[in-house]
Amino acid sequence: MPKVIVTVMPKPSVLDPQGVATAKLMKQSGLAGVGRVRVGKSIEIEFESTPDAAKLEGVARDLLSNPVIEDFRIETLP
Amino acid sequence: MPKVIVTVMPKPSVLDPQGVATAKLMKQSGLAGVGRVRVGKSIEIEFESTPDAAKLEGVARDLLSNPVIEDFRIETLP
Amino acid sequence: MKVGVVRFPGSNCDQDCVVALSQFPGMSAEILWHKEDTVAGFDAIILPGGFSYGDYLRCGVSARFSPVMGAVKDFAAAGGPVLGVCNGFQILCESGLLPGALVRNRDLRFICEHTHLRVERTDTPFTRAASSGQILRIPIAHGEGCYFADNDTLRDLREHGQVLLRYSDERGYLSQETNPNGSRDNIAGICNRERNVFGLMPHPERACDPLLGSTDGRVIFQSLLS
Amino acid sequence: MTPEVTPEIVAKHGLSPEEYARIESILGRAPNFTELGVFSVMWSEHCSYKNSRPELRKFPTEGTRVLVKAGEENAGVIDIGDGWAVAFKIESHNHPSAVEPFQGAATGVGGIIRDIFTMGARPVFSMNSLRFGDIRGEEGAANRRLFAGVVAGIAHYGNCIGIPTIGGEVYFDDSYAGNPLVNAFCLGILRHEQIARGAATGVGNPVFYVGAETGRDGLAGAAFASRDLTEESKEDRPAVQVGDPFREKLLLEACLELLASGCVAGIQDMGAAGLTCSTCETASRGGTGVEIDTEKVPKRETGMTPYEILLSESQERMLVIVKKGQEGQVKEIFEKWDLPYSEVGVVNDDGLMRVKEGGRVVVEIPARALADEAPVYVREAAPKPPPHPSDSKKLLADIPEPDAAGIHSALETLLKFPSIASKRWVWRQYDHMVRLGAAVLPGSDAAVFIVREANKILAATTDCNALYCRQDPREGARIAVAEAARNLACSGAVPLAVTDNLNFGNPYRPENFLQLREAVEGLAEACRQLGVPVTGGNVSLYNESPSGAIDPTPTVGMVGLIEDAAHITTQAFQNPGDVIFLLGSPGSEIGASHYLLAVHERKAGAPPALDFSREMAVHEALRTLIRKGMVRSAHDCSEGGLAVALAESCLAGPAPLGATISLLPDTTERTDVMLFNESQSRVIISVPEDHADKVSELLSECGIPWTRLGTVTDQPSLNIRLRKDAEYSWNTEHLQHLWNNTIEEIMEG
Ligand SMILES: Nc1ncnc2c1ncn2[C@@H]1O[C@H](COP(=O)(O)OP(=O)(O)O)[C@@H](O)[C@H]1O
Ligand SMILES: [Mg+2]
Repeated sequence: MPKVIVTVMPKPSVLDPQGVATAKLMKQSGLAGVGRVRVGKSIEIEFESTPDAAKLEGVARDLLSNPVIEDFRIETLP
Repeated sequence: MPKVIVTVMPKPSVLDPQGVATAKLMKQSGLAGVGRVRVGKSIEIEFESTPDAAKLEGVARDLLSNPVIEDFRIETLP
Repeated sequence: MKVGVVRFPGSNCDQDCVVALSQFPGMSAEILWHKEDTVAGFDAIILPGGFSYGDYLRCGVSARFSPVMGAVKDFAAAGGPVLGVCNGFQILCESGLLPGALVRNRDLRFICEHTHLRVERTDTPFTRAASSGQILRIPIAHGEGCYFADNDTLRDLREHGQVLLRYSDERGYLSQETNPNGSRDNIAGICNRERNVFGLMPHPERACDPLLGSTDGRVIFQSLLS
Repeated sequence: MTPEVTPEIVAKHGLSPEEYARIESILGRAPNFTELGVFSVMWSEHCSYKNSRPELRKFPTEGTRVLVKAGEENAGVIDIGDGWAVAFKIESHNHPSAVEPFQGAATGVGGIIRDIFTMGARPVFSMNSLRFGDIRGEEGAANRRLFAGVVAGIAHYGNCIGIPTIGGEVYFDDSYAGNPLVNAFCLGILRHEQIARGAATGVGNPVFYVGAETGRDGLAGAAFASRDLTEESKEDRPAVQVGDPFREKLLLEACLELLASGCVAGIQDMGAAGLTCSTCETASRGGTGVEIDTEKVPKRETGMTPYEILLSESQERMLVIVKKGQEGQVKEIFEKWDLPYSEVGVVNDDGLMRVKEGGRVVVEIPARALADEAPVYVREAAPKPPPHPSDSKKLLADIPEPDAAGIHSALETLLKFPSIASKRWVWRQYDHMVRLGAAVLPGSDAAVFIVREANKILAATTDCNALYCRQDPREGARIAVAEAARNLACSGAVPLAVTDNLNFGNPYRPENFLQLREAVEGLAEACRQLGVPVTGGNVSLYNESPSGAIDPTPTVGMVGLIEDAAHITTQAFQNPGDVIFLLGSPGSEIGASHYLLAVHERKAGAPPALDFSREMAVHEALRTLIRKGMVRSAHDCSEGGLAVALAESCLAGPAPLGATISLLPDTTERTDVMLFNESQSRVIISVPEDHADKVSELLSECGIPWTRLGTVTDQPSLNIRLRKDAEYSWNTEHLQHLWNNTIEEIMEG
């Protein structure tokens, strides 16, 4: 069964208050060296059959993310 | 500059209504073969220095995820 | 009785709690700033609703680093009554003062509406003025109020009588239809084993004035007083 | 290196050659690239109202209660007695919401909230007026996504910041497909002496920046809002900003604390056109100059140019002019609330907006020229088209009079028409109960809110029937004001003042400009007639999608005062046995009705005609009865006419009640016209049985037509008898299900 992970992240220039807050929390909990943090979504999809790559790409771009403010990447696990 | 990605996913025993809704939307948009979908968080951390592995693990377990409801995995990018 | 209502950055029901509490003779309420590291002088503490620290990453998680929470933990450990409403309940779970967690509502949407609650236990400082099985009409307003705990924890909660409120219909029946957010076991509010820390998602402070359609929330504060 | 200013660059900034020439004459030289950017945003439609300003002057703005007039500050301020005042305003965020519905709507809410607390007022509630394309069926998918995203965005921002969203309106019509309208309203409360000014006064006073760090987001959104939405708009996409309601909550608390401290000489939010707008506007209002240094501006990205910094529309930022010597106290407050801040400049007396990058001057422009001397155009209006027919008989000539089954299904069709169906799915997502003020929950004619700190009860509503405006913008606008006042009267309130949001198409098309002009004149006349001043508002033009301009939508927000909690009235029937009256005449105008739209799929005919003296007499009669404690419920007849109004009064309670109605006219009117006409100035009330005779007597004294319609029953059945041979009956439990669940089923199905 193929498994796909689509990761959706805020674009670099877009405000990510969640990332900023998370960086602060990590520092507060005593972890040294934390720089910039961004928080996005990880979407794990199990497929019953190998998905059509072009269609998957389309769905990731238009449905799973909003290209106005987010980037995405697709990873296919064996 | 080392970069770490912590992926936080809902535990299998926890309901994931967002995953269910996402699966439905993906099917509606005509993508064939979509099975189970889970939605979690992807946290990308840039470090200014190599982080202490044990400490990072602790932070991922207690802060970035809530062990009652979530699992996590850590990936270090070169 | 002097009640401290904690104001975290992002709290937004703090003032409402003060307004509601000040209607009770014998009760006075004061705002407690999150940077305070003591709660000395207070007889009870309320963690109010809102979005503490923006509720980023997870609801209620950031409060664990606030100075006041250290003091609240000590206060609770010494047996002082602590009431967490909505975001306050989330904070209590994230800080380990109550078991379980609150996750996204079943239908993924924020819900603001009146609900009916069945009082399950009256042997606590928060419900002793109620009668067992009493039905309260109190509103909820949350996006992440679905109570989750694993099976062992749930069994534990039941065995020790820690479930204080369940979402029901107006006659006290429980079903998935009367469960607004998908909480396990229709749980709306629980206490710790020592019974002095109570968290609930509904807002009793919004049900204290007849002009707002219900005064059923008063019984919670009345209990604290008696 | 900044680009050279070429004619292409000028055109890209949306400035005409004439405007460019004017810039050169103001400066006495050519502008540099950064200055060009500054002019382009300040002279955009969104900031300068260059195409609408002459029209806006037609509004009545004076009134005994007016403390701050329209146009003077960020929002008007109205006295509500005992030293208390309200500041309120409505503002659009249509274009950003079209490309990113969640963030677009959220930042729209954030922007209007800032406008209110900039006035020194504590925001106490919000409303919103929304328009989307049809959400039904497969073709509705894109509109559903916009609708869901906008509602979630409004909910996210409002719920998080803790300002209840207590009302609004939502309509669905294909003219808004791809160009939704998102108009956000906010009201705040303040003491008279707390009114804050957006003026840079006191030469030598330091200028502080406080709030979120500046990023490249939302670059030149004001210019973006001043263009048509076309396929190319996709390239404008980075113009969408992401909001942080948590930051805004801190900013709100800090600013109110700051204003209370007495350290502030002037304060201005950074909304459209960001730092540019706030610096030149404060200087212009103060009759001073302001100098700032972009190197001192807190930034969240590296390598930003002065151009980018000045034009950024990053959210949750304020400009504060501090009284010299009190900087320490100000810093303490910012630090208490964990807000980034920086002293970025100083007030001086040269009348210039001067921007430096370190030592280098990058912008030097007379502030007044930028803020107040934008070009003003009187656009060409098309000649008025002939009016649409108003005769119901003609309009229905090719539609046979429905039989009983047809009438039965027509009411069902209307109740589940998305624009009429209950909006519970929407307001359930809004925290409407925070602040302990919502004395009337969403879903009645007007929202009613207890302002505890002032011990006052306010009522508020937003209204606009754009179908009326499409058929006759002037009459439609008059009706929007009348309907808003009627909704307030139904809740027991007396209207205080109006804010308006003019949503129209591209003003360069004469037929669109005609609509704008007609609507403004209609609004102005209605406000004069009803004696309510306009305290401010917003203009959104260029609302067009590939299929053409939207239906003209001059949204009216109106606020009223309820003298006594005992006067609070809702639309739901309360008690079986109560007697139902109709205030106003039975009516007969079917033009531009929702009956024609929903049942017969026609946008046809002239809207009903409004008679102001009748309208006001009905409101007065209603308020008289309410003050005497005789009214259990009141609901106006609007879309769908009498039948829909009666049904809604049956359905609005938790469990539906029934009603038995007989309306036996001496006319030969068609049954569909009797039930569904939308003649104006009509209200349905229910009164306790033992007051019924007294109510009849009082109504006769008021000199308005009225009819005793029937009684409220405890049976779940709405029975209407029009003639011996025309009796209809609906199960109200079934109607309630349709009305309550239609939108939810469309959205979640
Ligand atoms: N439709 C309108 N009716 C009345 N006044 C308006 C209208 N549109 C804008 N105004 C007024 O013009 C002034 C400038 O508005 P605006 O540019 O929207 O303010 P802001 O700078 O807060 O965006 C405000 O005082 C506003 O109330
Ligand atoms: Mg403004």
